[in-house]
Amino acid sequence: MRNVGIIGIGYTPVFVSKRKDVNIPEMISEAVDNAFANTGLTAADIDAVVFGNMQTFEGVNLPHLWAADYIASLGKPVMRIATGGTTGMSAFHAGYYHITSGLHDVVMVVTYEKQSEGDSQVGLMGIITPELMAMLSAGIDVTGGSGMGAIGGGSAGGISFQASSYLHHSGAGIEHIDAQAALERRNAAKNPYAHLKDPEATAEKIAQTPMVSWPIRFGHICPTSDGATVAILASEKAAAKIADKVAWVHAVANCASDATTANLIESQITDPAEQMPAIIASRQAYERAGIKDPKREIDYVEIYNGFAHQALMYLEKVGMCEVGEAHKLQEAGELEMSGRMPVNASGGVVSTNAIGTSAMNRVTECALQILGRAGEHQVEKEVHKALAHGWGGLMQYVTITILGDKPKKG
Amino acid sequence: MEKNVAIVGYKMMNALDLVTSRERLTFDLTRGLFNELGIDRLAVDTTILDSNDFLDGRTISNVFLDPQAGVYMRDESKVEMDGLNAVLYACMRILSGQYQTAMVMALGLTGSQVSPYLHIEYTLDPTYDRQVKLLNELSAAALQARSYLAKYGYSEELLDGVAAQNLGNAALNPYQARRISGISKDQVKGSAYYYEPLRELHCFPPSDGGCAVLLASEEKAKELTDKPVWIKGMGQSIETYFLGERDLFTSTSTTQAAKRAYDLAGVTDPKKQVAFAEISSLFAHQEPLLAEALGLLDKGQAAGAYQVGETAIDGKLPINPSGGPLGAHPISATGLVRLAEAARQLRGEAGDNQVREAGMAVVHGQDGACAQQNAVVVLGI
Amino acid sequence: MMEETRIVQGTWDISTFKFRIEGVGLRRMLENMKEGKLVGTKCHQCGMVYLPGPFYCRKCHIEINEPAEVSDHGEIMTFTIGYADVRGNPLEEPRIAPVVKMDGCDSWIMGVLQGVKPEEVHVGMRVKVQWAENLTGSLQDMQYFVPE
Amino acid sequence: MGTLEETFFTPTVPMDFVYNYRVGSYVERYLGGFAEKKILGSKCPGCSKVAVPPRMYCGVCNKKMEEIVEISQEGTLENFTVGHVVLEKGQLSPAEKPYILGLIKLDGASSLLLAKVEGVSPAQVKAGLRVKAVWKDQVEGDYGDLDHFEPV
Repeated sequence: MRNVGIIGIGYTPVFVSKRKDVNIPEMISEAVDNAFANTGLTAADIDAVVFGNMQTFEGVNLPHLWAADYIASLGKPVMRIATGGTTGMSAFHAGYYHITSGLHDVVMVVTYEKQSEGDSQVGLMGIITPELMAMLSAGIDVTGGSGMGAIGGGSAGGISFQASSYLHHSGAGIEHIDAQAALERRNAAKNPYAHLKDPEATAEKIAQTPMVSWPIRFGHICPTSDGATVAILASEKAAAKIADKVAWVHAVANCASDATTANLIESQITDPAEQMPAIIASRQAYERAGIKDPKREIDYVEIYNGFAHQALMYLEKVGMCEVGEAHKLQEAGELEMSGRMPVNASGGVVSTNAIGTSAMNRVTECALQILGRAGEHQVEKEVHKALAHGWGGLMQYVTITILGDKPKKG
Repeated sequence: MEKNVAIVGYKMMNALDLVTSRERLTFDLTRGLFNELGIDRLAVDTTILDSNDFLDGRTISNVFLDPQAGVYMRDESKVEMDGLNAVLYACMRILSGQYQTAMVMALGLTGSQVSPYLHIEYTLDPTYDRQVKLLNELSAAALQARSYLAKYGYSEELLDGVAAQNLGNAALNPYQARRISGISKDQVKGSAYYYEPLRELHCFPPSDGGCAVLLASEEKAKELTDKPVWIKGMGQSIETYFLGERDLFTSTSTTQAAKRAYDLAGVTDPKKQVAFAEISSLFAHQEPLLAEALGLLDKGQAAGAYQVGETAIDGKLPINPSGGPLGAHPISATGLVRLAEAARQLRGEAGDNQVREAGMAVVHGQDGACAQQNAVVVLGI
Repeated sequence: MMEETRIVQGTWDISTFKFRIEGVGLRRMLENMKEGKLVGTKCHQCGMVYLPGPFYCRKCHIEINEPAEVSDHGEIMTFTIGYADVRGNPLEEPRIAPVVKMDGCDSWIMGVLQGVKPEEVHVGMRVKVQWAENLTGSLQDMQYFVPE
Repeated sequence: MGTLEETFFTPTVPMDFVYNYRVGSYVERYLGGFAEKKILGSKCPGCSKVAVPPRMYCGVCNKKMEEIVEISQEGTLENFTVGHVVLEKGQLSPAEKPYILGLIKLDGASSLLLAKVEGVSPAQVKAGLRVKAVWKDQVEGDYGDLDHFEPV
């Protein structure tokens, strides 16, 4: 297969809760401009564009159509990808296949979300609204007071079931979730593109935030952000001509199971903390990348954690440590930027969440670490290989990308 | 293209109302396809789903379609645009060498569950067009139609002729939704105006439908079928969103997409080399307009070509022998249905719609008001 | 940051949608609940029992429609304790919401647990259904889970 | 499979989902022009095209259009359609009476502006007609200020 590398990255100047000064395509164009400014490339260098976001979050159908003039796409192939929370990485994977297919050499992947324009609770409830209405007619109590199928956990319900099951099976405690949130908000303070930053964050401070639905506290939950991210990918041949430093893609993989929710139409058969898709996709990615011992060979990990416990849970699922070990590594300081297994030096999704970009930023952040361009949030150890993880859908869909500092051999 | 990718099977369903849910339609299409091929879900290496969250009335609408499509603990992604684009992506995945088989499934329940006109409505610029409330799918198409007629001095009779031919073809086709027996030009002309010059029967009908297609590498295709249909070329392009800056009488992006597809397929003279076409013309005027943009008709010669039956099922270059989207337009699936209809012709399975010579086919899909974005696939046997 | 610009509105006209939601499994369960029974759907190929059940088996990818009665006793697989209602307003009493796998069944259902303090609930805890006095074929017939 | 009623629940959702869009500085300036009964466009530094309404990017040149220019309120009807229906929330219904929508090339603009055309009957309207802007009596700096166009 052809080698593919990331040759350029562009973010909007900030990721914040409300961009009041720009409309949707204007905001996206800032990231495109920055990707060009960072690489010296121009629209003429781009063969094709891949575009991703979650359209019900800001209420524009097929927004690449409206944005076409703003993303250097006129006259070019444009592919729109949408897979929920993983959209950003799914779009990145589509960019990868545009090049590995042999059809294109330089592809720009554009992802964004302007969540302030919609109501993210409506967006998320929209996943199941029609089914919920059907269950209402069968007597379900949406206030969660009584009866089967009651929505017990409120808005963080499904996630709290996952966190609760994870704590039970791993032996970790709620204090580890607090500590993880604090660690990432501190990291975020060093990342100019992060949204919620707190250089003074501590587990104790997070533990002061109100309990939403045990074991999930307010301080464990991601914000909703406005922002856009662009990555430019190139074939090895094209990269040699137009890029100075490249983060190489060694493998991509993804896997879907069934939606883990108390949906009485479909019936749930999966533990939301089992995350078999993460196990399957990561093992497939290791095989494709020729990685035999991920714990030794992977230097850096970006986990998609809309909720703080997920950094710990997914580290175990992707095989970076044994089940029940992640919180012990955390206690030993190994997950810090100075540690042996640094995770989410960017601050993670728990600090910044413009949904369409969130899984993409896991990849671009891995790339920045490999390129040594992460600035203040560059980890202490040398990063040769990194793993980016994304999850989406109703906790049932996982994407994995593995990057390296050299082209993949063979 | 560097490697060969084949269509090894297809399954499609269309009706004004399919009396189904999207979950059941997904299951029926994919299970039906697997049964016909004698395989199970594990034989599919990767699946590209294609539906639209706004039309499905759900956020992340693929979430609840994975298991019905057989994607339980399997590889899947989702394209959210016309289904022909999902074929391009599935094809890229096979071309990369990572996968041997790829299924594409698309559906739209835009007959029974949601108004199809909302689709374009929601694509419009919410900071201008959706506030001014003048532009919609039908008014935009009407402006395109008049621009096209005026450019070449055609009369509205051309629209009646194109519609009557398509609806006549659709009436013969069991896979179509709107089947009006004995349809005539006069009947088309007798239907009410929506926006002049477009009348009801010049426009696609609100309809339900879906389609599943299995693609395979050359090696795998030989195991799965003795009637492979080969993907020879593919291309895509987009033009500006702003209608006031487009040449509405043609489709620049279709021409660009076709050039990419023709270059890969080695097509240098489409009028000679292409045997027939399945075009996503949602309105009568779009069929000759797009056929011109695809290089299948000479510019300005459409009226004569339709008059003499050049584009009819038994004509020199049949266009939409299936009846096209005037027979069914399940939004998201329409371009994929065109691909399946073309495969049906190339496999000699098209019954009353069968064209005489089915050598090389052009398939087209579109997105956006007045076909802002277009995809083209070239098929051969 | 430059100056603030105005807001204009748009809608997703979800009220105009005519949804069709699969109802065979749920309707069968409701019908049987009138008699205080829990009836799910079994895959005739792999034996997986879903409650109430979709019309197909995820693993086998075949259509299924075989009724299968399951116990009204089961085990807590995971749980949460809610401190706020769905609108975010604080609750007077914390509410325990377990997800339970009923005996003889492979799928999980969510409900409300009563008769235990929040600190006593744990994964693996055995519970049973507290049925309503008058059974009407509604999801409300199964009022609560209580410890076995 | 049984009948529709036996097989499916057919729930309705009792509300529409609402979005709040920021218009950005270009539309803001366009509407600001309306408050002074002016029509503004943006000029591309690459191809010199003038787009109405103004916007940030010229997709052809991939350049930012930073110059805002005032456009004439008179122009030529280039293309039109006569509407016999109205579409509201995706539902088609007959219009009270036929109405004209025109694509108008304002003098000094490169793009066509879509607007209502009144003061000429649908049977008489022809491309090439010279038209001028008609404002609402009380302009508010909002979309509805530019009410329609009529023959010069």
